[in-house]
Amino acid sequence: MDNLLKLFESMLRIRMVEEMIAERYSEQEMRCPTHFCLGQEAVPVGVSSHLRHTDYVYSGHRSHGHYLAKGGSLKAMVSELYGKETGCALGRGGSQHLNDLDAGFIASAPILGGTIPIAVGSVYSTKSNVTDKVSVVYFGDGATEEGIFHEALNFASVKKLPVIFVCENNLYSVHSSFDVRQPKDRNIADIGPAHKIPSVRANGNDVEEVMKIAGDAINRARDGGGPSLLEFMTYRWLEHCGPNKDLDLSYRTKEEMDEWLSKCPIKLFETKLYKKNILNKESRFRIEQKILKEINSAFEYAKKSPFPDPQTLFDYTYVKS
Amino acid sequence: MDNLLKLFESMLRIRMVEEMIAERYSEQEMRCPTHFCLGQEAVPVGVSSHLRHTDYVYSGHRSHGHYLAKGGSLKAMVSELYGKETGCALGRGGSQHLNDLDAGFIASAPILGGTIPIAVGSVYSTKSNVTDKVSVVYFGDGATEEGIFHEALNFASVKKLPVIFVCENNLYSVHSSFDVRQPKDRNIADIGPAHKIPSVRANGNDVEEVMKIAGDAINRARDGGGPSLLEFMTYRWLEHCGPNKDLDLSYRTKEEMDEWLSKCPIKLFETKLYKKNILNKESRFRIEQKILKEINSAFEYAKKSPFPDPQTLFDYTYVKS
Amino acid sequence: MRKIKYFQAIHEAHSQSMEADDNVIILGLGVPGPTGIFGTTKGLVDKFGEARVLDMPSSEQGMTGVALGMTIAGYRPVMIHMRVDFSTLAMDQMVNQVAKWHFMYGGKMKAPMVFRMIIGRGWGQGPQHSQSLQAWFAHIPGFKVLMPTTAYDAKGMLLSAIKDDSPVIIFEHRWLYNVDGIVPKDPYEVNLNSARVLHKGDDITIVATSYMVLEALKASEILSKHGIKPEVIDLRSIVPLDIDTIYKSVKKTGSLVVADTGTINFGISAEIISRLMEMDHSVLRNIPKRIGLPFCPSPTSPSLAEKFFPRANDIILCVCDILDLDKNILSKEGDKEQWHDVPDSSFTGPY
Amino acid sequence: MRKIKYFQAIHEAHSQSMEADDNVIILGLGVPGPTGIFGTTKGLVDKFGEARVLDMPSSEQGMTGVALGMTIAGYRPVMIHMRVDFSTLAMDQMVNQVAKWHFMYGGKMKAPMVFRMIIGRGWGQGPQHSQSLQAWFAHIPGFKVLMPTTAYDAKGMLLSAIKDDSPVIIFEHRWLYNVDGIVPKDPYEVNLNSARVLHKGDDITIVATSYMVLEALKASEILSKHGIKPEVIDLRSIVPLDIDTIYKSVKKTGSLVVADTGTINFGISAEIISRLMEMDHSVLRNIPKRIGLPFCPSPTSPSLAEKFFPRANDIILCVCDILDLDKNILSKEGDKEQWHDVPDSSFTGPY
Ligand SMILES: Cc1ncc(C[n+]2csc(CCOP(=O)(O)OP(=O)(O)O)c2C)c(N)n1
Ligand SMILES: Cc1ncc(C[n+]2csc(CCOP(=O)(O)OP(=O)(O)O)c2C)c(N)n1
Ligand SMILES: [Mg+2]
Ligand SMILES: [Mg+2]
Repeated sequence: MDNLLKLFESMLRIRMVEEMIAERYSEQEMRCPTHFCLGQEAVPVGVSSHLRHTDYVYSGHRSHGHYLAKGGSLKAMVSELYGKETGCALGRGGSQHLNDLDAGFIASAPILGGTIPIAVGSVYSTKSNVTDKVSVVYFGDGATEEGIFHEALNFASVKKLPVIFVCENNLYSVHSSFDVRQPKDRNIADIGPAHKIPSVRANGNDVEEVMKIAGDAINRARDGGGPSLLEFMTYRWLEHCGPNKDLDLSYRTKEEMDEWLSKCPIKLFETKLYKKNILNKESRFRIEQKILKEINSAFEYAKKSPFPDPQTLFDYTYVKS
Repeated sequence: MDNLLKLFESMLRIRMVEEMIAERYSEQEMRCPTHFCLGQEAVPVGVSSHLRHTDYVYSGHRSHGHYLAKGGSLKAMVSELYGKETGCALGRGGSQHLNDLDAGFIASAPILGGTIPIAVGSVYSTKSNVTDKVSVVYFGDGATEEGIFHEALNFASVKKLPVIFVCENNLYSVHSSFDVRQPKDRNIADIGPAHKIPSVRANGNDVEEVMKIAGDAINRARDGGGPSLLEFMTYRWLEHCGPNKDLDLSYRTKEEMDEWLSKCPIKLFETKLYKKNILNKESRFRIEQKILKEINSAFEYAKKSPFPDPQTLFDYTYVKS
Repeated sequence: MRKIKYFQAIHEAHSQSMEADDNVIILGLGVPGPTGIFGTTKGLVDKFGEARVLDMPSSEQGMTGVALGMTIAGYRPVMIHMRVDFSTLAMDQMVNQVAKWHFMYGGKMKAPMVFRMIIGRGWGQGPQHSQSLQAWFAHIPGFKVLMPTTAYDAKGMLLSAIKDDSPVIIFEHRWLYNVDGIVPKDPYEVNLNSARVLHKGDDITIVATSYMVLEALKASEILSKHGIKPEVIDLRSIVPLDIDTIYKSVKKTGSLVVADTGTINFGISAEIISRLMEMDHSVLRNIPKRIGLPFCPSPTSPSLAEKFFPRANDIILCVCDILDLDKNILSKEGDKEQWHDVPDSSFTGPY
Repeated sequence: MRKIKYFQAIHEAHSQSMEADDNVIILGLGVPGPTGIFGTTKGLVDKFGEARVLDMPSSEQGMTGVALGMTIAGYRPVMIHMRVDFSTLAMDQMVNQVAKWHFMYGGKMKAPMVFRMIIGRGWGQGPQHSQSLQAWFAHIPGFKVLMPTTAYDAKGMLLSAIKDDSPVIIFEHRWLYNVDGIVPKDPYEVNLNSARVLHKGDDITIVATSYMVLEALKASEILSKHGIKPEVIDLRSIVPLDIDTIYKSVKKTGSLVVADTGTINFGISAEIISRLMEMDHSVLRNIPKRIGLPFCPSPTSPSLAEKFFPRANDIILCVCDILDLDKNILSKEGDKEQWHDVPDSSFTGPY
């Protein structure tokens, strides 16, 4: 399949998975806090297009897209949301604790900034011939306010580790706008150079732009060029946590929302693909049907999977020797 | 007295106090970890030349010079080192916990970076007409590796608070050289712009240069221009903690030490003053004698002061209501 | 006798303390925002302005230091962590600076600060979002540590805490926010050093904290129906600890269950039992029992969480064990509900 | 029977573990430096290189995360904090990530890490540099917490800890570094779950941790001269806690003193007493006593520190109280020394 088509399919798949979760969330059977990434699909897809199974990916609370784009198992993710034994974290973690080692998706965790240094350490090597494995860590604009982010950048730079720091700047941290938290006119990308790390700010809703910029950074990392910091501007469509719209909270305006809705990363790319004759209504429909089938079967699988046996509560507190 | 002469006297006083502490330290009666600032006298003196009693100063573990330059009581400091009731922290804190509210020296504390955000918060105001009080916080190059430093810069910038962040970069953190801790070619001053904070790197052994640069920053802060980050290059002559030389540890070279000894901030300035006929051997001698007298009387006072009564151990755990 | 909800009581305390003293300020991520920390700070920004009802960056460590700095400028900051777990990022500032601030400068500095920390349970909050670390703060000299259960105490203790010149940590349980209680409209203070006997009884003493008090009351109701009369004590404050009230009760009943929201091991119940022993090693006529979180991280799946978080039945079970009673007393009500991870059916998650 | 010092025993464990397994690495500020963490890591960098004996920035939080990340690359990092107080900056990573790492991904991840934390006392270390926070780590499910007292255990426990697939925290007391002990040259492991009876006796049980074990032995010697036979138990590991060994002893003696290096309130001694009560509420025939740091920050002045840090005499005093003995037993030796803030006269401060 055409590479661009793959990008499209990957974005659409994330979109459709999120929509299905949102639809079923109100059934109150996925009983864990869930942060949706609708509107932000282009970043992980663009980045992942350069990643191998053996590369590492890390994320925070809003991690579904990062996990799926890296090839994390959909069944295991949906099962995890349902708190089932077949979940990727055996039901222990929920939406905010995804993990698929086969896919190289190592860990997501909700404490802000928490996985950033972990991503850095995981590509440390005591051998002089550094592996060409790269490590990608996604985080939001809010997470960059945590000191640990700066500590991680500093060490990655000292050791020139192959880490790509990917900030999805969606302008908000929960309901707090950027300017009450950070200097109004600062780019998060500006923080890179302070640590001698090459940085770029770019449009996070244009999957091709993301792909290009991420590709440069990833290739440089593989070549021993060290870390990069990428800031992608994007926008969250739904409420901070949960499946609903939230314009009624009026911490952001309808105009702003409409503007960003019109910059839908999938629609933008779709239009391009139509124009280039890479996609048409019919092939799009086929892709959609294929994805839908996969999603339905994942949900079915998750719903009929058993809950963890309460007797296993203490398992994994300590490693059994 | 001539302003330049005052600077000289202030530097010489710090030097002589430190030398006396170093001399008497081996008597084992000042029983607390003590970090000497010999070789680094120009920074606090240059900065303090612009400060009023009502301005605030904060510091870390190596704080004698900062305290004395701001006008902190010598008697209270020496008594504190001796663990006496008459100490500035009533013997509770020791060398690393200086405080003289009358002089506007608010607090030093040894946890790296710990006082940086405190300095920031102390000039926050809920009134629209911001006070023209400024807050200065001193810290070393090592402390800038703590995330809290970056968090404090960010908030100070968001609120445009009148804080001067003063980094004394002496190239080492204990025995670890800069390049194992931070990107080799980074200036700490580079971190300012990432937070939209004006920054300068300068020679920390030239008291006039320090004075000029600090003056600009302090005046801007008073005028509502917000925070500044100043990085002053300097060098510690003695061991990290304690009164001895430490070339035997060979984490730094004799060449490096000699080079910096030749850049002695006091000698450099003294030579200038001689040339300008502001100082001569005789007036220098008089200044020295005056200082020595003050120091001797401070030590006498401290030594004959009583220890805190053990019965008061629990005092100040909670504020008595 | 006006009844309002726990979260409203907190809101009222905030509002009244800010009216009474211009130096009181509140800060925390989302404090001035549209949901206002579960309603407890909602709208305050309109009344008191953005300078006193402050949003902040997600910089828990740095902002704790900033708040401590504000006390130097004369302010009395109330800092809010939406989950106590987030305070682990601020532990250096809290423990090394705030707690010791008065002591380490020989009484010359003061840190009149309040930290509101929200604890919770259930609905998949999971390992990083459902800890209950009161034992940590209680272990550090310098802090007062409160756990108000009733709306009355939520208001009165917050008002007392804000007036206190020492740093005070208040733990609020998410499942208490919607519970009603009688709350006087005028400002009032609550003594920060007294446990409260909520229910008199001679057979066994149940000491509980925060939300576990409600479970203890449920257990007590069921036990009462079967002729067992527990004495239920709402601990209210962990530091200082009102051991005398507990001792008096245990002296009478000879039996003790302590039910806390935190991890049992090395938790606050151990301190209570030890203090009793130090006062009188023979005060217990039966073995004591501790109820709290078992020794594993908090699981997300409801099937595991149900076993992880203790409820009234667990208290009843302990009482039966201690007093050697027939376990048929156990309430069957709980079993009728499909999910055990919500306080009541109005709760639709996740926060 | 070779005798070496405690710090040398640690050094040997480091060296042998790194020889045996290429994936073992050490990191911490100054680890490869000229003084090498009180000699415990000195020279290792020459043998194993800078990539395995790592200096680091003063970024305790971030570097803990980095070290956790290293486990993903297959390494087994040993992280060193020159003072436990510095770990408060890393509390989020330690508690929210490291401790829960295995659990929160359903067993798919492991965190085979060791944290060496140095505790101490005296010589004006003061409020921010003399805490002893074992109770905190013991309260968090996921950690093993060790406090080796002897050189033998210092080596064996470090070797065991490095081989363990769960995160292990080791507290080392500064005043133990120069104490000699019999230490086999070959590598060996120590069971991480057993308290050790160091001195048999029938009259009272003294359970102690780390440096307080030495004080307990001193006390025991003096008491023995007066016909009192204490049983001295070196706790060695806080989590897991070997309560059976303690119970057996207390069952015999009926009396208990627990002497810990940490703050008494809400500390580890409370857990020990509570567990005994839960096993057998009448095992104590006298009130138990807890020895540790009183409830205030650590003062710097020697006059206050002398009262703050407990010594053998405080243990003797407690034993006299419990057993209703004449306090003339008290050792007068201590009083001959001018300063009480050093382990012995060779110590010339400050660290
Ligand atoms: C240390 C910490 N503090 C606070 C929170 C609560 N919290 C969860 S998500 C979030 C918003 C983060 O914003 P951002 O990083 O921009 O990510 P976004 O939600 O916008 O994707 C906050 C504050 C947390 N999880 N961890
Ligand atoms: C959080 C923390 N980590 C480690 C230490 C130990 N420590 C004390 S001073 C020091 C060196 C700091 O170097 P720098 O900031 O450059 O100051 P300098 O000593 O060079 O003046 C270190 C690491 C500490 N005090 N606090
Ligand atoms: Mg965001
Ligand atoms: Mg330095």
